[in-house]
Amino acid sequence: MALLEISNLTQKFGGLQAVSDFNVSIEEGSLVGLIGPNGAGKTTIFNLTSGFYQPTEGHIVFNGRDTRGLRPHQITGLGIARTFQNIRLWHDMSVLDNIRVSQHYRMGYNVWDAFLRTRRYVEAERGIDSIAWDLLDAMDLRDYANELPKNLPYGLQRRVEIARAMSIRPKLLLLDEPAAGLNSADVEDLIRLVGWIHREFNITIWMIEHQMKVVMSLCSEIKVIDFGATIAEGTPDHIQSDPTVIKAYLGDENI
Amino acid sequence: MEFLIQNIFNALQWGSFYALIALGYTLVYGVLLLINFAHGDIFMVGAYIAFFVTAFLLGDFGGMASGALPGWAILALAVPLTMALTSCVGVTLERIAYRPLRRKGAHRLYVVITALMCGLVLENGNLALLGASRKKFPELVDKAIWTFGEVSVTNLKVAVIVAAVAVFLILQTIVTRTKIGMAMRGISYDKFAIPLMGIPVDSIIVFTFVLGSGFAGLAGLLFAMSYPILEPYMGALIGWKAFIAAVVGGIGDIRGAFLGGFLLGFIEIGVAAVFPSTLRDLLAFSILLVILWWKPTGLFGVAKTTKI
Amino acid sequence: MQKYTFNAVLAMGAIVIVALSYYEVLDLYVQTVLMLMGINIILSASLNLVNGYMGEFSCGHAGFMCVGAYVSSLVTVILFTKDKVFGAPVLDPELAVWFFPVAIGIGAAVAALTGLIVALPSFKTRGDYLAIITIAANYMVISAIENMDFIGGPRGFQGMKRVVNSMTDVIDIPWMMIWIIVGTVFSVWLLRRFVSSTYGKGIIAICQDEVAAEIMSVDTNRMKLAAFMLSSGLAGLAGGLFAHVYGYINPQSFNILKSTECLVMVYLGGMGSLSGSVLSAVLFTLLIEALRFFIPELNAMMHGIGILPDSYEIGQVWKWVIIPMVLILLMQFRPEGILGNKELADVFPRLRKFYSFK
Amino acid sequence: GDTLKIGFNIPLTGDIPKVGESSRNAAEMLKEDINSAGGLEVGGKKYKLEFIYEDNESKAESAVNVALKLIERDEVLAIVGPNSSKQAVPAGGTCDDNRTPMISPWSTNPDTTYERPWVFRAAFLDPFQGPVAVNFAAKQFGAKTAAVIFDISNDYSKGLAEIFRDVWEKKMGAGTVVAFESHGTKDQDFSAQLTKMLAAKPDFIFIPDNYNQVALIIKQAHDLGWTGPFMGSDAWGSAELIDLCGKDCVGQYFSTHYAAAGAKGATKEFIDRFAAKYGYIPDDVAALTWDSTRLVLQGIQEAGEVKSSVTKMRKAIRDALASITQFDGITGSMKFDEQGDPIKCAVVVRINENGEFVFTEQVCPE
Amino acid sequence: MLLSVKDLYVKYGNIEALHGISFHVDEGEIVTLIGSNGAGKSTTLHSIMRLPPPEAPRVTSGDIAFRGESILGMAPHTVVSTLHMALVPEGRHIFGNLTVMENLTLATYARKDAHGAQRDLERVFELFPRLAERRRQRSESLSGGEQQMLAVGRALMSGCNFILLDEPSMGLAPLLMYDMFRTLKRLNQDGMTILLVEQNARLALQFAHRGYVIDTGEIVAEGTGLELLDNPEVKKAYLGG
Ligand SMILES: Nc1ncnc2c1ncn2[C@@H]1O[C@H](COP(=O)(O)OP(=O)(O)OP(=O)(O)O)[C@@H](O)[C@H]1O
Ligand SMILES: Nc1ncnc2c1ncn2[C@@H]1O[C@H](COP(=O)(O)OP(=O)(O)OP(=O)(O)O)[C@@H](O)[C@H]1O
Ligand SMILES: CC(C)C[C@H](N)C(=O)O
Ligand SMILES: [Mg+2]
Ligand SMILES: [Mg+2]
Repeated sequence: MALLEISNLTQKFGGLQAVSDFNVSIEEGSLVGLIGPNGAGKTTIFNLTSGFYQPTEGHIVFNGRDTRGLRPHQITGLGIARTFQNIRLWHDMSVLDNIRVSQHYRMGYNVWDAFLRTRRYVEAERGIDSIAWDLLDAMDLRDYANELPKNLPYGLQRRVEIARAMSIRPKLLLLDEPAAGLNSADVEDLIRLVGWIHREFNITIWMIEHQMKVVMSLCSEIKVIDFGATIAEGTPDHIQSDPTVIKAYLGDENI
Repeated sequence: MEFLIQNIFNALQWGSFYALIALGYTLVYGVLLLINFAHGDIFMVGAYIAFFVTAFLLGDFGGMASGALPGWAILALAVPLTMALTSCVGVTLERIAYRPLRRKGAHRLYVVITALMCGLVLENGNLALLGASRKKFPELVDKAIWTFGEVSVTNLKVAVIVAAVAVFLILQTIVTRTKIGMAMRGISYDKFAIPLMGIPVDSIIVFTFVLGSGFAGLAGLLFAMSYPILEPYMGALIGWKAFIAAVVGGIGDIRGAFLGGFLLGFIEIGVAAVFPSTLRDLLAFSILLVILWWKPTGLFGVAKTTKI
Repeated sequence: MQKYTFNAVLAMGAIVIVALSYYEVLDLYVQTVLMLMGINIILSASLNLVNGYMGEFSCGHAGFMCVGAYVSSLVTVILFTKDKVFGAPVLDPELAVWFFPVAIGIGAAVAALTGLIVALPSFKTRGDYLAIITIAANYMVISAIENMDFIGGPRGFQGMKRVVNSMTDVIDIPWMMIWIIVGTVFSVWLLRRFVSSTYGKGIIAICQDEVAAEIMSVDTNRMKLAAFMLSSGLAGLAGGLFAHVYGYINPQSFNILKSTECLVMVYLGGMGSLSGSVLSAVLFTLLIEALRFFIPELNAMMHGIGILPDSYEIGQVWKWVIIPMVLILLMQFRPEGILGNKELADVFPRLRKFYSFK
Repeated sequence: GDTLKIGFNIPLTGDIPKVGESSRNAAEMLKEDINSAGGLEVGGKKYKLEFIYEDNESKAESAVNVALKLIERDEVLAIVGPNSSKQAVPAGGTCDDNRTPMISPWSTNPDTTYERPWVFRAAFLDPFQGPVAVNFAAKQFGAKTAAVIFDISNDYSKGLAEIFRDVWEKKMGAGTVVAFESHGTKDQDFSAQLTKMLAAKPDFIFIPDNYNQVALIIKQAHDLGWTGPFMGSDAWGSAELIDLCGKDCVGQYFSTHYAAAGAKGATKEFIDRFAAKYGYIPDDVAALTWDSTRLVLQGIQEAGEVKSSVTKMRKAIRDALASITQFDGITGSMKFDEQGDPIKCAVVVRINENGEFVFTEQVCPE
Repeated sequence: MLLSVKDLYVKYGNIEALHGISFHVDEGEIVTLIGSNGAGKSTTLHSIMRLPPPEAPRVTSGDIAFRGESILGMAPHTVVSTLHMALVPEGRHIFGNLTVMENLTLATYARKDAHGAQRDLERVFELFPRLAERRRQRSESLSGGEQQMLAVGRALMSGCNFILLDEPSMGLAPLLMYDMFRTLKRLNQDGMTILLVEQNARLALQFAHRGYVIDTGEIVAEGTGLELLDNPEVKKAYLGG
C-alpha cells in the first residue's frame, strides 16, 4: 500500500476546473516531482492534499486513511507537512519559536496545564524544545535561532521553512517550488539539503519545481500535468525527452 | 396597510442617512483599508458647517443683508459650500494625522485608533469651542406635507431619499467605471505598486477624502434640515451604526454600503414599529450578526482568496 | 535570590498600598484612582491578548466587562444584601468575605461564555468583519441588559456597596483595594503564562499567518476559542471588580466609548506587549486624572498672561480634547506604541535578572 | 480656614448642558451677592463662600465620580445637584453612603431621596406632577385618550410616564392610554414610534422628556401629520426649549415649578437681576438651584458654628437641613416631609408666540 | 547615457543597504544586475524608481540621473509618467482585487494615447495568451506564474521605453520563461531599454549586453555578458558548479 493514494481528484473553482481526474500513488520513501506549466493545478493539488481545500470529487488516502473532512491541522497531525510557494513563515516570531509552534499537534497539554504549569506541561515543553534544537543543529540554523525570519536572507528563510515543516516529523513532505527566487549557488545548496533530508530522515518527499536542474537531480520519478490532468510520467530522463512535455512545458532554450 | 407604507417612508428616510454615511466609510475603507472612525464626526462637523454657512447667508454674522436671498437660493449655495468646507476638514485630518503615520509604515490599526482619537477631538473640540448649547438649524425651505390618507410625506423626506440614491449612483460610477476608481480599489490591495502605474497615490487618497467627506457634509446638511437640533455628539452613534451597516453590506463595496444602510434603516424602524423600541438595538444587531454568520464577508464583500 | 526581586517588590508594593489605604494616608479619591488603574490594567492586558497577540480587532471589550459586572453584582447582591427587588439576603452577609472571589469568578465565567458570541463567528470571519461582530456584541449586551427591568434596565443597578460594607463589618480593612490588587496580579500572571507557553504562541502564529498556522498543525479554532474566552473572562473579572468599587453600574457605562478606552490602552502600550499594556493603563489613568487638576491651572495661567478673553474659561471639556490630542501625538512619535511588540525586559535586558516569571 | 466650600454636581456637558449652565449662573450670582457683603455669617463670624463646579457630563457614573471627588478631594460641606434624576439617584446613594448632605434642585423622581437621610431636594415629586398633568390635560383638551412617549433610560422620564399612565387610566378607564412608547437618550429619529402612536389616534400626546428631545419629537410628529395638542412636564422648562423647538412648540402646555412671566416680589427681583446679568430669563433650574443653595446656606447658618472637622460640620448641616420645616423660596414656599422632600405647588404654563412660558394654572397639594 | 547611477549610498532606517554603487545604462541596451540574495539588487531598482519609504530606502548620497538630469527629487509616479520607465517588481504586486483586464487598464493611467494603449494590449495578449483567456478573472486567484505574466504585461501597458525587471522569471515554467526572454529581446530590438535583475545568472548574462555583479551593496565586477560568464569568480559564486 502506497503512502499517499490520490484517486480521481477533481477540483473546480466556479466554472474553472483546476484539477481534473488526477491520480497518483506515492510510495513510502520515494522522492517524486510534480511539474507542469503555470496554472496547471500543481499548487492546487498540494492544497487539496494538505486539506486547505476540500476536493470537489475524488479521494486522498494517506497512510490508509481517507482525509476527506479533516481540517488541515488534523491532516498535518497525520504526518503531512509542507512548504509554500511564497514563503509563509511567522515573520515576527523567532526562528526557534517558528519551529516550536509548528509542533502544536503533539503538544499533549491544554490551557489549564499552561496556566498551572503542570508536570505534563513541563515535560511537553521540554520535548518540544529538544526537538527544535536538534533540528536547528541538523539544519545548520542554530546561529539564527533567535533571529526574526524577516531579517534573514531569502535562502535562509527557505531553509527555515523546510526546518519548520520537518519539525512536524512528517512522513510526507510537500515542497512547493523550494528553489524559486534562489540564486544558482543557493540552488546547489538546496539540492544538497533536500537530498540529505530525504536520506537522513528517510521520509517521502513530493515536490513542485520549475527549475529542471533541481527536479532532474533529485527526483526518482516525475509526474507532468497540464490543465489539471496528467500528461506524462516517468523517470527524469524519460520526461526530458518526451515531446509532449517539451511542447507543453520545457520549451527550447534557444533565446 | 397605511401604517406599513408610512413606516416604509420612515425607514427610507432613516436608512438614507445610514447609507450616506456608510458610503463615506466604505469609500475611505475601500482605498486605505482604514476604518475612518472619525467619519461620523466629520458628518457632525458637516452639519455644523451647514449651520454656519446658512446662518452667514441668512445674515446672522452681518454676512449679507438680512432676507436678501430666498430660502431656496440659500440652500442652493449652502450645498456646495458645505460640501467643500467639510471636504477640507476630511483632507486636513488625512494630511495631519493619517498621512504621517502611513509614511512611517505604522500598523493599520494605529491609524484606526488615530481616527478614533480625531473623532473625539472633533466632538469635544466643538463642545469646548462652541459651548454646550445646541444649535437650531433654520428652516430654509417651507415645509410641504403631502398627505395621502393616513400617510404623510414631507418634501424634505423625498429630497433626502433622492439624494442618497443620487450619491450612490455617482460613487458607484466613479469607483467601477473610471480609472481613478480602479486606482482607488488598487491602492487598497497593493499601495506599493500604485506609483509604478504612474498614479500619484497621495492625490488619489486626497481625492477619496474629498469625496467621502464632501458627501458626509451633504449628509450633515440634510440631517440638520430633517432633525434640526445640532449637538457635538450627534455623529457618534449614527456613525458607529453606519459603519456596521457598511460592513454588513460588504465593506469597501459601494453597493454594499448603500444596501447595508437601508437594511439597517429598515430593520431599526421595523423593530421599533412592531416591538417596544428598546428591543431595537438588540434585534437589529442580532439580525446583522445572523447575516454575517451566513455571509462572513457581508452581502457584497468578496473574501480575499488566500493563495498559497 | 535576585530573580525573586521583582516578586518581592510587587508584594511589598501591594502591602504598602493596602496599609496606606487602611490608615487613610491615601484618601478615598486616590484609592479610587488606584483601583481604577488596576481595573484598567486588567482590561488592557486582556484585550491585548486578542488585539495584540492574535491580531484581531475586537472593539467590544466593554460588553464582556458589562456581563461580568452585572453577573457578579447580581450574585453578591442577591446572596448578601436586602434588596428591594430580590428581598432578604440568601446567605449570612458575613460570608461575603469568603464568597466574594467566587462571585467575581462566576461573573468572569459568564463573561467568558458570552465571549462565544464573538469566538464562534471568528472561525469563519476575520478582520474588520469580526470587528463589527464585536461592536454588535457590545451593543447587544448593553441592549439586553437595558431590557431587563428587574435589574434596573437602563437606569442601572445598585447595592454592591452594601456587600462591600458587610465585608468591612467582618474585618475592617480596605477590601476592594486588596481584591483589585489580587485580581490585577492574577490576570497579568495568567496572561503571561498563557502567551509564554507554546500553546499560547499558537495565537501569535495565527496573527502573523493564519493559513500557515492551520497548516502547521495549530488548531486555529480551538486557539481562537481559548483566546476570546480568556480575554472576555478577564474583562468580566475587571467588570465585577469595577462594579464593587463604584457600587453602581449602568449599562451605558460599558458602551462603545469604554471599549474605545480599552483599545486606546492596548495600542498605546504596543500590540503584543503585556508590560506595554500595563504601562499604558497606568499612564492613561493618570493622564485622565491629572488633567482634572491641570486644566484649572492651565486656565488660570492663560488668563494670567492674558491670551484668553475674560469671557472664556477652559473647562473640564478640554480634558477630552487634550487626551486624544496627546494620544495622536504619541502615535505620531511612536507609531508602534510605547513598547512596540517588545516586553519591558526586551528593551532593558538588564531587568531580566530580577525576575523569573514563567 | 475661613472659606466654606460647597460642591456642585451639574451637567456642564452632555445631553442637557444648558441645565448645568443655568445652575452655575444662579449659584455664581448668589455667591457674588454673599461674598460682596463680606461672606456668610455663621456664629458671628463671616466666611467667604467657595463654590466648586464639577461636570457630571449628564452621565450617571460620572455623577458618582464627581460626588466622590467633591467629597474626598475637595472636602466640600455639602453638594448641590445633580439636577436630573438619572444622575441624582445614583449620586444620592454615594452622598448618603459617605455622609455628605446633598440637595438636588430639580430631581423629581421619588428614589432620589427615598430612605436617604442625607439627601434632600427643592423640587416637587413626580407622583404629584403626574396627576397635575393628567387633570390639566383632561380639562384643557377635553381629552379621553392619551399617548405617551418617554425616554426609557432616564429614571425621571420613565417614572413620570408610568405614573401618568396609571393615574390617567384610573381616571379614564383601562386602555385609555392608547400608546405608550419609549425611546433611548441618544435617539434622533422617532418616526416609527410616532407612527404607531398616531395610528392609535389619541386626543393628545404626553411627553415627559428633556427639552432637547421634545423639540425633535414635536417636529417629527407634525411632519407625520399630527395637529393635536401636546402636554409636557418640568423637563421642558429650559431657556433653550424655544430656541430649539421654534414655532412647533408654540401653544403647548407643560407643568413646572414656577412661571417667570408675570412673577412678583422676590421672584421678580431674582428674574430681573438674572436676566440683566446673563441675558436670558432664568429657567426652572436656575430658580431651583438658587433655592437649593440658599437652603444649604441656611443649613450652615443654623449649624451655629463652623466646626473644624468636615465630617462633624457635614453632620451638623444635615441635621439643620432636616429640621427646616418651612422655607420661602423664589419657586414658592415649601415645607419638608420626613424624607427630605418639599411639599410645594406646581404651575402649568403655556408657551406663547414670543416663546415665553405664561402662567396658566397653579396646582397645590391638598 | 540613458540612466546613470553615481556613487549611490542608501539607507533603510539606520541600516545602509548600498555602499556607493555606480553603473549606467545606455539607450537600447540590455543590462543585467546579478548577485546573491540580499545583495541590494531590488534596492537599487526601487531607488531608481524613486519609490517612497518604507518599501524603498532613503538616498543618503550619490546621484541618479536620467539623460543627464538628476531625478532624485522626482515622485515615483512622475518617473513613470514622464520618463516612461516601468518596473516589474519582485513578488509581482498585482492588484488582486481587480480583474486581469482592470489591472492592465490601470497601467495606462498616465497615458494619453488611447491608440498606443490598444496596440500594447494586443501585444500583451499575444505574448501571454493565458491572460486573454482570464481577462475577467479576479487576478488574485491566478496561479503564481499567471500572476507573473500579468505583472510583466502590466508594465508593458504603461507605454514605457525603459523597463526594469526584478526577477521576472521567478515561478515561471521553463517554456514560458524562454518565451518571455525572447519577447524581451524582440522589444529590445524595437528600441526598448532593459535593466534586468535575475537570479538565474547564466540566463541573464547570456541574454544581456552588459552586466554588473553586486555583492552586499557594492559592485564587485562588471563587463559584457560573455566576459562575466567566463570570469572564474563569478562562475564560482553565482553560476553554481
Ligand atoms: N481559489 C481559486 N479560485 C479560482 N481559481 C483558482 C483558485 N486557485 C487556483 N485557481 C486557478 O486554478 C488554476 C491552477 O492554479 P495553481 O495555483 O494550482 O497552479 P500551479 O500549477 O501551481 O501554477 P504555478 O506553477 O504558476 O504556481 C489556475 O488557473 C488558477 O487561476
Ligand atoms: N524594506 C526594507 N527595510 C529594511 N531593510 C531592507 C528592506 N528591503 C531590503 N532590505 C535590506 O537591504 C538589503 C538588500 O536587499 P534587496 O532586497 O535589495 O536584495 P536583493 O539583491 O534584491 O535580494 P533578493 O535576491 O533576495 O531579491 C538586504 O540586506 C535587506 O535585508
Ligand atoms: C430634566 C431634569 C433636569 C429634571 C427632571 N425633573 C428630573 O428629575 O430628571
Ligand atoms: Mg503553484
Ligand atoms: Mg530582490
